[in-house]
Amino acid sequence: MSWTRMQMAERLVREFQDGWVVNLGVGMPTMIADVPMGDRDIIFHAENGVIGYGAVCAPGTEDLNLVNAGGQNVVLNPGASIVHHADSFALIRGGRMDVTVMGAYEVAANGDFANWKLKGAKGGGIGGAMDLAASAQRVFIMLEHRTRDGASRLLPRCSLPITAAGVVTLVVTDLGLFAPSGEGFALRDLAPGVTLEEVRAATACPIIA
Amino acid sequence: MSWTRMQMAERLVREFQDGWVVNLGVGMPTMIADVPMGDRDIIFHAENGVIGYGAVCAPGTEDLNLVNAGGQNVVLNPGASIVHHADSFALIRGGRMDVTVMGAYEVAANGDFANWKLKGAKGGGIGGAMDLAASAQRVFIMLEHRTRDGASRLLPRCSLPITAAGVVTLVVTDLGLFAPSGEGFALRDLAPGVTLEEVRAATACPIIA
Amino acid sequence: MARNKTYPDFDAAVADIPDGAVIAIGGFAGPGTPYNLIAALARRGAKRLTCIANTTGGAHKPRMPDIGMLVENGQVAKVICSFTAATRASDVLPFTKYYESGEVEAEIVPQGTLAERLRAAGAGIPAFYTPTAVGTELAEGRETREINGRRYLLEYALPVDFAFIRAARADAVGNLRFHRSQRNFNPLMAMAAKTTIVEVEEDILPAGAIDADDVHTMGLVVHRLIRVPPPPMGLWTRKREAAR
Amino acid sequence: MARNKTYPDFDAAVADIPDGAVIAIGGFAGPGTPYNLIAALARRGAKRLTCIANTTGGAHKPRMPDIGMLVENGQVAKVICSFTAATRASDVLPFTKYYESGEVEAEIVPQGTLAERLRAAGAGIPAFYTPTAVGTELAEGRETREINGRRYLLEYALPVDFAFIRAARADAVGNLRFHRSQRNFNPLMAMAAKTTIVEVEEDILPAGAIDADDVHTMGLVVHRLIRVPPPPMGLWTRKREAAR
Repeated sequence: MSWTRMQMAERLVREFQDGWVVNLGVGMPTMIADVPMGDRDIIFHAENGVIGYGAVCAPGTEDLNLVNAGGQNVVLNPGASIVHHADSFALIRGGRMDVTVMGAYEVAANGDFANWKLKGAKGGGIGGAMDLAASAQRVFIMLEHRTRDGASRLLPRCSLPITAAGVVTLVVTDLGLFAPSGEGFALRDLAPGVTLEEVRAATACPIIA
Repeated sequence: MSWTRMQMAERLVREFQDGWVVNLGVGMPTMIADVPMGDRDIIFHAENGVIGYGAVCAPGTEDLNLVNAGGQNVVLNPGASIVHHADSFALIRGGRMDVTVMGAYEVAANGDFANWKLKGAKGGGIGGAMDLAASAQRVFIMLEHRTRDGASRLLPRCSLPITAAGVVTLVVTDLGLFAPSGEGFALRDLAPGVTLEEVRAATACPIIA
Repeated sequence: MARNKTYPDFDAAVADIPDGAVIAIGGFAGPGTPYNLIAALARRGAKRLTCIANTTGGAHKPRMPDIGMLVENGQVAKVICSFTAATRASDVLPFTKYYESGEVEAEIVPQGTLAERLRAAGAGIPAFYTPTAVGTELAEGRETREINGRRYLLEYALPVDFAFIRAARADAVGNLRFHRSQRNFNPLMAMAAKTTIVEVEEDILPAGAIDADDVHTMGLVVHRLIRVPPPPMGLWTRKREAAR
Repeated sequence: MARNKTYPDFDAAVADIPDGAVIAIGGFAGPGTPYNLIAALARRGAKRLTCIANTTGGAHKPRMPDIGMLVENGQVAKVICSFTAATRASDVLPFTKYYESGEVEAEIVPQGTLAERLRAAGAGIPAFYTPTAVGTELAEGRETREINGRRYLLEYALPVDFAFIRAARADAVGNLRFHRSQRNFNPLMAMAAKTTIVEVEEDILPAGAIDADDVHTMGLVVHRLIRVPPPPMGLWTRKREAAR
C-alpha cells in the first residue's frame, strides 16, 4: 500500500492553514485545487495572474480565456482578481505566497530541489519555478519516491541542476511526508501499510524517525 | 511690449507637433492645456497618472477626484485613461513624453536648469521634475526673463542646484523664444516690440541671433 | 472561513500601530488621501514614525489632516517625500520649520523614484537603477553605474509597515477600485506594505461584486477596510459631480 | 487629427518588420496569444528575428501558430523564454531540436524575471536585482550583490521592437481590455515595445467607449489595431462560454 497521487495531495492539504495564499505548480500539484478545504479559506494563485481560482471546469462550461498555470480551464471563486504577469510575480517575489507546491525530479536533504532540467539536456523548462522557489514562504514538493528504475528521488544532494538552494519545507511522496533535515529527511507521516524499513530501503539518504 | 504668460504658452504650443504626448508641470505650464491646438491631436499626460486630460473644469462641473499635476480639476478627453503612479512614471522614464513643459528659477546656456531648490533653503520641492527632465524627449522651459530684482534668469551656468544636466531644448520668456547653445542662447523668436538689444541687455550670457 | 476585513471605525483600524512604524500615506493633491486614517493616527498618538507620501501637506486652507499635523503633534521622526518645501517661495508648508530646525529628518526623493521604490518593495526587487537625478545634488556621493552608455543611479526599495489608502469601492475580500486620479500612489503603497488599511467611500460590497477584470488593487494585499461615514465624522466625503 | 490606428489586415500590420527585429509575443497557454499576427509574420518571412515569449509553443495538437513554426520557417536567430524544452520528458517541443543542433540560440529566463525585464524596459529601468535564480546554474559567472543580508542577481531590461499582443476589446486610440487570463504578458510587452500591434476580438470601439478607470493597457503604448475576423481567417475566435 502507498498513497495515490490524490492521497498525496490530500495529505499536503492537511498542512495548509486558514487564510493561506497557495500557488500550485504544473502537474501533480494542480490536483490540490480539487481537494476539499473544509472551513479553511484558501486562496489559489496562478503564476499567470489569476488570484482566487477554484476547481477545473466541468466540460462545456469553460471560459477558454481563463486558465491556471497548467493551462487547465478553471472557475473563479467570488472575490477573484486578475493581474498581469509583472504584478503576479511581484506578489510572488514580494513574499505573498504562504506556500508553493511543485513537482520535482529530485529533492535533497539540504533543502535543494531540481525540477527544470533533465540529465544531459541542453535546455529546460523553468517557468515560474525559480521565482516561486526563491520567494515563497514555504516550498512543498510532491513527487514519486522512486524513479521508474527504482532509484531514490530523495537524495543527499541533487544530481541535476537545482531550481533553488535550501528552500524545501516539506516533501510528500507515495510513501510518506518528510522534511529535509540537512543530513537526511525527518519522517513526518507514513502512508498506510508502508513501513519505516520500506521507506529507508527506498531512500538514498538517512530517514530520521 | 512683451509676451503675457498666455502668449508665452501660445508661442510654445506652436512648436508642438501632431500626435505629441505632452506633460505639463505645475504653475505657468498648466495654461497650455487651455490653448487651442488646431487640428493637431495632442495628448496631455499628468504625473499623477491622468492620460488625455483637457481644460480646467467650469465651476460646478468638477469631479473632485480628478486633478492634473497642479491639483486643478480638469476634464477628460475621449480616449483618456488612468494609471497609478508607478505606471505613470514608467511612461515618463520609458521615453513616452514627446515634451515636458516646466517652470524654472534659472536656465543655463549648457542646457541645465534649476526649479526645485531656492538659494539657502534646506529642502525643496522636486515633485516629478527630475524624472521628467531626465527622460522626456524634449524639455521646454517657461519662465520670466528676469527676477523681480531685474537679474537675468538665463545664465551661463545655474547658480542654484540643478534639476537635470544638459537637457533643455527650448526656453520661452516674456521676451522671446530661445534654445541653449552651449555658450549662450540662440534666439528663435522675439516678442512683438522687443528688440534684440533689449534681450541682450536683459540676459547674462550671449544671445546668438 | 474568510477573515472579516471590515473594521468598525478608524480608531480600531490603527489601534495597533506601534511607535517607530513606517507609514505610507496615499493621495495626490486631495484625491485618494486617507484623511480619516491620518486623523485617527493623530488621535492614536504613536511616536517616532517614518511617514512616506508625496508631500507633507499643502499650504492651503482649510487645512485637512496631513503629515504636517502629525509633525506638529510630535509623532514624526522622519519623512520621505518629493516635497519638503513648496515650489513657490511664498507658500510656507507647516512642515518646513520643523525640518529646518532639525526636529524632524527628511529624505527628499523625486516623485517617480518614490513611486518606483515603493513598487520595488512590493515586487521583491531590493534595488534598481534609474536615470532620474543623475548629475544633481541628490546623486552626490551615491553609487552610479553606466549601462549602454548612459549613467544611472542606484535606488533601494522602500518597504512599509502600514499603508493608509483611500478607495472609492471595495468588496469584502479587499479588492479595490479607485475613481479617477484617486488611484495615484495607493496601489503601490498597498503592495509595499505589511498591513494595508483602506478608507472606503461606498458601502463595502460582497465578495465577487467587483468583476475580476475590474480590480485595481487585489484583496491579497489589503487587510483592513473602513467605510467612510458622512461628514463631519468622515472627512472629505463631498459628492462627486461627475458620473462614475 | 487623431491618427487612425486601425489596420485593414494582419499582413499590412506586419509589413514593415525588418530582418533582425526583436519581437515580443504575448500569451500564456492559449489565452492572449496573437495567433493571427504570428501567422502573418510567417507569411512576411522576416529573418534573423529575436523572439521573446513565455514558451516557443506547446507539444499539443492541433498545432496553432507559434515561435516553433517561425523557427521551422528559418526566420529565428534567437529566442528568449522560460521554456526551451517541456518539463515532461515525453513532450518534445518542435523548437528543441533546432536549439540542440545549434541552429537557433536560446536564452532561458525564469518567468518572473522575464516579466520583470520586460516591465523594466517599459519603465526606463535599465537593470534591477532579483532573488530569483541565485545559487543556480543560471547565475553562474554573473553579477550578484548582497543587500540587507540576502544575495540578489543583477538582471537587465529587455527592450522590444515590435510587440504582438491579443486583447478582447479596444477603442480607436488603442486603449485595451483583456478578458481573464488573456492579460498575462500582454500589457508588459506593449510597454516594452517601440511598436505595439494588437489583434482585437471585438469590433473596435470609438474613443471614450472604454471608461478611463477600466483601461488595462493605455493607448499611449499601442500603435496598430486589427479586428480578428471570423474563422478560418481569424485564428482562435471560438466563442467564450463564460460571461464577460
